[in-house]
Amino acid sequence: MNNNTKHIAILNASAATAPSAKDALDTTLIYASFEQPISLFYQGEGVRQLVNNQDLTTIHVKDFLKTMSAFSFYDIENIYVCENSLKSRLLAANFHIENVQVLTPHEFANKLHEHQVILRF
Amino acid sequence: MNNNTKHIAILNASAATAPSAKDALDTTLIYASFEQPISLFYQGEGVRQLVNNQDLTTIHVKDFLKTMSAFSFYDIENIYVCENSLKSRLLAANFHIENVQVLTPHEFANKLHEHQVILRF
Amino acid sequence: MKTLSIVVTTPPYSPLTITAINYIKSAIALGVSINGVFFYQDGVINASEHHTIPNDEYQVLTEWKALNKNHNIPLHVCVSASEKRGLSDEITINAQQTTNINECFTVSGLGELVELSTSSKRVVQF
Amino acid sequence: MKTLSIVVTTPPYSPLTITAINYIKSAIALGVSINGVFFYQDGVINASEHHTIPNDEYQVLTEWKALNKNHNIPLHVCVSASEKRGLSDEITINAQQTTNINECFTVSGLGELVELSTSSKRVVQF
Amino acid sequence: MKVLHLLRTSAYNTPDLSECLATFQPNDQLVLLDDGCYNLTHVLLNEFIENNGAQCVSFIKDHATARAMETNSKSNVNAINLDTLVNLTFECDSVITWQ
Amino acid sequence: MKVLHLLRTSAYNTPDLSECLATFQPNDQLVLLDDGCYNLTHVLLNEFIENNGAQCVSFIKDHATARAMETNSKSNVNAINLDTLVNLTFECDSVITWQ
Repeated sequence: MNNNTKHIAILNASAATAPSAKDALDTTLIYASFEQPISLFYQGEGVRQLVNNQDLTTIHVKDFLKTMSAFSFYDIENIYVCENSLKSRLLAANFHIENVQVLTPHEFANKLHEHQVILRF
Repeated sequence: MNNNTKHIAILNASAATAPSAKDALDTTLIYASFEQPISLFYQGEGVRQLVNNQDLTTIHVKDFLKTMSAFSFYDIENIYVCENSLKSRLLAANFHIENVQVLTPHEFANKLHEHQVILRF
Repeated sequence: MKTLSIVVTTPPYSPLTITAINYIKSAIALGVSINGVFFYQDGVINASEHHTIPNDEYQVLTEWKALNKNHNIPLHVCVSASEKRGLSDEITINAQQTTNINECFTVSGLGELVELSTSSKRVVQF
Repeated sequence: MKTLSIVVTTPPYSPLTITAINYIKSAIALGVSINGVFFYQDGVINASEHHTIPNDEYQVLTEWKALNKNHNIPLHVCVSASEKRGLSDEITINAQQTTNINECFTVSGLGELVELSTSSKRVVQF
Repeated sequence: MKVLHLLRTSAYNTPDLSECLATFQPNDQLVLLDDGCYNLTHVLLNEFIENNGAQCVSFIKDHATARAMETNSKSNVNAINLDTLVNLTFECDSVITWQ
Repeated sequence: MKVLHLLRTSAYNTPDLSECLATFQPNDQLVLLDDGCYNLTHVLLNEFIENNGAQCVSFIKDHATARAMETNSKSNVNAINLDTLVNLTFECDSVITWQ
């Protein structure tokens, strides 16, 4: 690994039930395990990944959302969610993980612009 | 092949550039070659398949739209397009094939309801 | 007699495919006769002999095999959709003819979809 | 020195993949150094040894091979995404170990994506 | 003829709900399955229910529970299971899957 | 930091354009490629251009021609090729692909 540290953003655009949500999570954990500074952004249907009281086992899908509780272990502390995406879906800021920051679209865009590598799933 | 003839509808929902547009066309031609009464419906982004002056070869994609000129050879005469889908895309009723009937959403729904098997691509 | 054919267009790693399987199981339990399942588009990946799903996840291929073996449901994979995705029952590896499609699946043309459509009371696309 | 890594998530039968290839060719012509291409999600199907595209259509695999051989661009396919889609360099057919991934592609973990991200000036996802 | 509409996507992501409703006729049935359950709180569906009543709309209970949508929704749409969906398949004359 | 936004989908089909514009900042660049060219006549993009000017928006000429969109569009957005896109990639600081 070379020393050129980058600020990485994973922009989550898919509901928890989409295969790409799991792909985004796997990617996040790999960057974190290589000690790259990584931030998570949830926008659009992506905000549904954070919603409390989901139970994917009801549809025979492994509950990979539980893995997100390991974010603090991996020092993933920058977790941002777009307030407008929550509001337009009538979702309360009631999440199954801690330390999620609800941002206005303007703040959300500002934070996103601090990153050199942005992958969207 | 059993004798139980069905009225088949292929509901086209994808632009010409989507792989599913080709899948829809292949399916259409197979039903037609087995002499099943088949109707084509174009709605939403699907209406773009009918737009004149496209040239997929510009993006190195084989121009499968040309095959649609064979519809009359296959006796495919029921070709319907949703007027609202055209209008909301600012598209004129200027098509690269003949005999396309522009229908209001109500007429479009009526026609669709005359079919026993409806596949959407 | 209620007869049904199913078109599956979703890959094995999608929850949408689990829904299709559960729907078929419900139909069987209710006495519906399933004339066949036609795999098209990304649905053909279900037939791959080599796709692997972690042990603690829903085993889609096992379920399809059981539907084929225990309930005699024909599983047709579209030949052209398969070839686009690297699946074939006529591949050559080390000068030997072999297949990478599971034996419970039959490689068929789109004509089979026509046959299923005309022979069944209902066709449901998943 | 302009360095670039590319992430490809679209399958060989999508025009989106042709765009990615043409973008890479433009970059090379402009003197950009391509550190690698990482195939993820449906992008891994590009690496399938057996996927077939009709002769009169754009030959995606041929293009990827040429980029690898003529320009030494490493082509990494994600191992977990591959296995989900039936692609592996460790499959057993008739008691023989074999592969269904084209030899121009390297089976890699997601760690390779991290390496490419940090070693390149820009990462572009297709 | 009576059409059974199966909606499997979220109207926040695709035009499927809107295209489905454009073809809906009075005797038809709409069933929300998979991500279609996210539409339980969508304005388009709620307007439709206000105008047409809730009796022609159902959702798969397990699919909504998995997505924490059952409790989020306030509409009095029918919760059904897959057995009921199979029966609906034969009560209607044809099926359109919006996905 | 200056972001290059690559939009590859039609706003008639996905929320990508709308989510992209929500994150757009004054120095950013937006390039329409592939089905993103369909947005050349979309109301969301045209409102954006009215408010922000056309100089921060481009489209890939071949991709628009293939879709018969070059002639359909009346906006004075820049037609570019992939060489220009490669240059933009390095003139901006990062890239987001909306697809």
